[in-house]
Amino acid sequence: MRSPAKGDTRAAPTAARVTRGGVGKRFRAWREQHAYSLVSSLGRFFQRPFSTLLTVGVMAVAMALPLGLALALANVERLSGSVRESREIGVFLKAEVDARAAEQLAAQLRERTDVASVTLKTPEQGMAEFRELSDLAGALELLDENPLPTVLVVQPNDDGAKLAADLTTRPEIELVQHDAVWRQRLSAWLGFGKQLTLVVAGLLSLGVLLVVGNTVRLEIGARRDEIAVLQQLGATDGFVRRPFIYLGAWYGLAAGLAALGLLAIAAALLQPSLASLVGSYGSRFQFTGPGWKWVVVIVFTTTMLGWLGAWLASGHHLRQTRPTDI
Amino acid sequence: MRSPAKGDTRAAPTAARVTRGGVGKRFRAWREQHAYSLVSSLGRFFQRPFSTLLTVGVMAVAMALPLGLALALANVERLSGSVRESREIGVFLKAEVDARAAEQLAAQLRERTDVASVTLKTPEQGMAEFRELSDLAGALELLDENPLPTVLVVQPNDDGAKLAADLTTRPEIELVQHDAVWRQRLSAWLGFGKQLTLVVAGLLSLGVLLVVGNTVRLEIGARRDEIAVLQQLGATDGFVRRPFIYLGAWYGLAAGLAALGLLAIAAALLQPSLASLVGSYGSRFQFTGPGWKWVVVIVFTTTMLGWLGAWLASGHHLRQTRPTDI
Amino acid sequence: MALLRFDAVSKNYPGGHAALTDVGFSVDAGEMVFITGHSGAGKSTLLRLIHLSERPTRGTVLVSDRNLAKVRGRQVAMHRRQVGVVHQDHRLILERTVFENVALPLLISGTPSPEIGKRVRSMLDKVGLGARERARPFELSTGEQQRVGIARAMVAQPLVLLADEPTGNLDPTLAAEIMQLFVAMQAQGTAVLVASHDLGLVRRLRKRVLVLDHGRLTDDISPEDLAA
Amino acid sequence: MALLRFDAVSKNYPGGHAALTDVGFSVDAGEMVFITGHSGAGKSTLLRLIHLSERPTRGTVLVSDRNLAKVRGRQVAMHRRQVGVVHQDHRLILERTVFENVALPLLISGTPSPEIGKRVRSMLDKVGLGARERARPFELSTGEQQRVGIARAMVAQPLVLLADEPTGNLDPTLAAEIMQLFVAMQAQGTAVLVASHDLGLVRRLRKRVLVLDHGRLTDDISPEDLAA
Ligand SMILES: Nc1ncnc2c1ncn2[C@@H]1O[C@H](COP(=O)(O)OP(=O)(O)OP(=O)(O)O)[C@@H](O)[C@H]1O
Ligand SMILES: Nc1ncnc2c1ncn2[C@@H]1O[C@H](COP(=O)(O)OP(=O)(O)OP(=O)(O)O)[C@@H](O)[C@H]1O
Ligand SMILES: [Mg+2]
Ligand SMILES: [Mg+2]
Repeated sequence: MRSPAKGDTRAAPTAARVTRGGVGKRFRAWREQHAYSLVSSLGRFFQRPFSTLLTVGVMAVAMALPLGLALALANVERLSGSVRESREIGVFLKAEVDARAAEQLAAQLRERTDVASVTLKTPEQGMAEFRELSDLAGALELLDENPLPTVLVVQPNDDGAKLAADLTTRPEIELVQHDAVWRQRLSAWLGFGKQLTLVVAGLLSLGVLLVVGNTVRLEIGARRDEIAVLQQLGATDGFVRRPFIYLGAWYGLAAGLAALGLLAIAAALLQPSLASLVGSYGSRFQFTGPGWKWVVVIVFTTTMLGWLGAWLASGHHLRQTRPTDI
Repeated sequence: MRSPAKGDTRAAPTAARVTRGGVGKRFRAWREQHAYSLVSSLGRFFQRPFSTLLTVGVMAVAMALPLGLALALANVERLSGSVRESREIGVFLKAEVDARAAEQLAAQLRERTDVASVTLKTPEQGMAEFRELSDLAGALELLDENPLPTVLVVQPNDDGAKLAADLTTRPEIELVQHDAVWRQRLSAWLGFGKQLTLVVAGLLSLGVLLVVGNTVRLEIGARRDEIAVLQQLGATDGFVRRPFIYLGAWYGLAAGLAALGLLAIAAALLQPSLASLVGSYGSRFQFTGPGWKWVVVIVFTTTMLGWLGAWLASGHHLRQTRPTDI
Repeated sequence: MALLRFDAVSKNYPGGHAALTDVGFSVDAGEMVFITGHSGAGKSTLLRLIHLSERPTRGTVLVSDRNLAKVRGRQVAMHRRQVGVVHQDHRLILERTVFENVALPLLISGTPSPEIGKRVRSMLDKVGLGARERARPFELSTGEQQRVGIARAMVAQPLVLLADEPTGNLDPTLAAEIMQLFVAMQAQGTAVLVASHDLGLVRRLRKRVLVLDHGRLTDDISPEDLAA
Repeated sequence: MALLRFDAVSKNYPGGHAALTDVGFSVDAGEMVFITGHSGAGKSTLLRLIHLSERPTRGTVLVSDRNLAKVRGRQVAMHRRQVGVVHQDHRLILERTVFENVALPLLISGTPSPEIGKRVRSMLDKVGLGARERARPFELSTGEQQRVGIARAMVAQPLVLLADEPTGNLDPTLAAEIMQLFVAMQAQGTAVLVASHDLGLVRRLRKRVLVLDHGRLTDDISPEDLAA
């Protein structure tokens, strides 16, 4: 460090000034080193657009799939959750109750605070529903008259236990039914779907990890001469590592954005058939994409993943290339 | 080429011998060059086990997923195909037909050459089936007696048109039903599943392509000095390329085997829940893994894929590093 | 008859640098020529043109009366097999042993392996590395690496031998020995071109000398002139 | 007081090769020493021990009275910043410009960028490459690359300067100029160790000479003896 110019000695005690200048200088140098690594790694990133595209593509595909699965799973969970938690109550009216009386009962129930909604199913609607479900529906249509009663599907606000008990006492009600076999069946299928999703997501997470690690490893391999030179010039591990870690973060960032883009494309491709399918069930289920919060979380996570992969891979390389430090 | 030894001139005309020797020599040299590349690329493959494992892992995961999807798709297709093509005929018997008469009718029908199989569903079985499908089943159970008739599910050998016409004339039969709404619904869902599978498989195939290309590209990048030396010594493109192409093929082979291994693991993990699910539908649907023929095809395909990826990537590199051949 | 001929050759690098300007000379089979000149004079560039590592901007280079401008594609590889090169920076393959490095030109040209073994070993003996054939290049001193590069350039008995500062890393005794190997190659009919700064060596050997100065051929001294 | 001291140092490479055997000498600050010897004598190995690219098998190396055997981990990097090295094979980073290559030691030690610019440009002027700071190493002739390596070794004004055959690729005039730069470094208090085959150069400069022969220090000639 050069000593301060003579004329400055009046301003402050020399030692203090030098130290302060020293710390400031040191911080500036540190900042400059970081800025240099950041910019030069970005330069590397864009230097060979073709290979960068390849690498980012691999990472993006590997990331898009678990994200897409997670998204699908979240939607299905939401659906099944609403179905399972709703604890709908099926209220079967006596055969002698006519349509008008049924409407009145429905209106009464809607007044109650513990009732969220009431749907009325006429015997004709019930028959139509059967027809969609089984060949056997034909058998019912053979009967002289529709054997199905009018049904109220009641959606309670709470667990519905008290409501169900109240309803059982009503004279016009034949039967109150809480849970049904087909719901258990749906639960089983959803459980299987979830398990399948976990297995596939596990495989793909492994894939992401491998891709990030492998990419940075090979990137380092391609620049091992440069690393050797820096080490010989007295660069610390941090200095050697920094550009790679920044590069990994850039890759992660780009891959995260690209993965979101891929998801959007996939969603657009699936939209038509999904819409027609969902439309046939009414508008009760709506597929939702990730919100802004999730987009930020995803991009942040992939950036961190790139960072971490680069950190691990560069650490591995540094440990291997330090023969004199045993 | 050295001239043949003096003592040999008697054996055959000199020119012919020299030529023959020349061709033999040339072939031997060619074979030696190939053997050298094959073995040295295998050496490279095992030289750094950690990074080889990483690369093969990435490729295997990327390959396992489309393979798994294709397998699942094939199974679902098989299932849906059997359901849709079967053109089952639902035969509803009159209410007065008792169980024994129904059995007799079923036995009669089984005798016919145009009938593949006949399944008898008693009213109780019909009720149980309803119970699984809808909340409304509760309503049917309220009736004093089971309103459902006995049903014969007949599987025709041909399109079933003549059979259906014959059956309609029988006195004990109330109704003959050919197609039903729920089948159209199943078709719609299967169509959606197929489309989804295609989108995901498309994404993953892109991933496989990118991984293979990227891996070989980076491998080449790490050895560009060696390539430059070989080119300067007058090696042809084929000679320079060969070890990389063999290396790509080794990678593809290992990745194919590893992908099959991953599939086996995934299948083992999913087996319990799949078995319980399928079990509840009876044993009509059995999940089948790939047969031996398929294993061979898969391994061959992945090997070829590695070969092709290496061929493309090395071609790209060679075109770029030939500044004097413009 | 000239084995090698330069006709009014110029070479400008993309940066706008004129590395060679209007150079013309010819070399016969079995002739040995030194190329001297200051650092950056264009010596390496001149050799690169013969080896087709670079193409001239203007003028023609002929080898065995064949215009190198017409040598393209696969023919470049075939041409290079006739030219042995000793690089200033060795260019050995670090992953391969000394033996394998020297064997490369023979392997490339499809020589059967028993003959490869014989020729490589005799070549390594000549450069004094017979005992180290299983070593890897990074286990060698710079001078030893240089000698491996020389062995590789000579093993296939090329038509033309180009040597760029082949003795820069060798001690004077070893340098003289290597030069004797070049002279032996020359005696077998190879045209030998050696770029060198080592004026002492150049003077001692009494061979023809081409002097480059900022890319121009300023002098062409025959052995007789040198003796005078 | 000795800046650098070797005490009965031996170095055997894994292959069983004894590159140095029982070498002992010391060098003061501001002293310049030539190391000569045949190819493979152990010159580069000796320099590598000072730079901690290798560790001795036996014996101790001291720099500023500090035993290098105790310099480990992060301290190795700090030690290397005090040692400038000119490699026989340049070791430039091909992706970076001449300016960036020379700036590296300053960047690593955290020098502020205005000062980096000033010092790098003045250093490049000294080696005669002021006009080519934006070139990439592969656009330079070997001698020019060599000079970039020399500039990089000297730019951070190290305590010890190690040069392995620094003038092997330079013409005699340029070699003499570069040697003058080394002498100037020496005058500033740097200990300069130069491995070289160029006996003419060694004799002309009249500095102390260490002679290695098959890994043994066979001679230690002081400048006075050389003059005689
Ligand atoms: N990494 C290594 N592994 C094994 N042997 C080595 C290694 N490095 C050098 N050697 C051997 O040690 C001996 C001394 O090598 P060194 O590089 O020190 O010689 P040198 O005096 O610099 O020679 P030159 O003038 O040719 O550069 C040589 O015989 C060399 O083959
Ligand atoms: N690829 C390149 N791009 C741009 N300029 C180049 C390139 N290669 C060489 N040059 C320039 O051309 C000139 C001649 O270079 P060349 O390598 O032929 O010199 P040389 O005589 O071999 O020098 P040396 O003795 O230092 O090896 C030099 O000024 C060099 O900077
Ligand atoms: Mg040169
Ligand atoms: Mg050396």
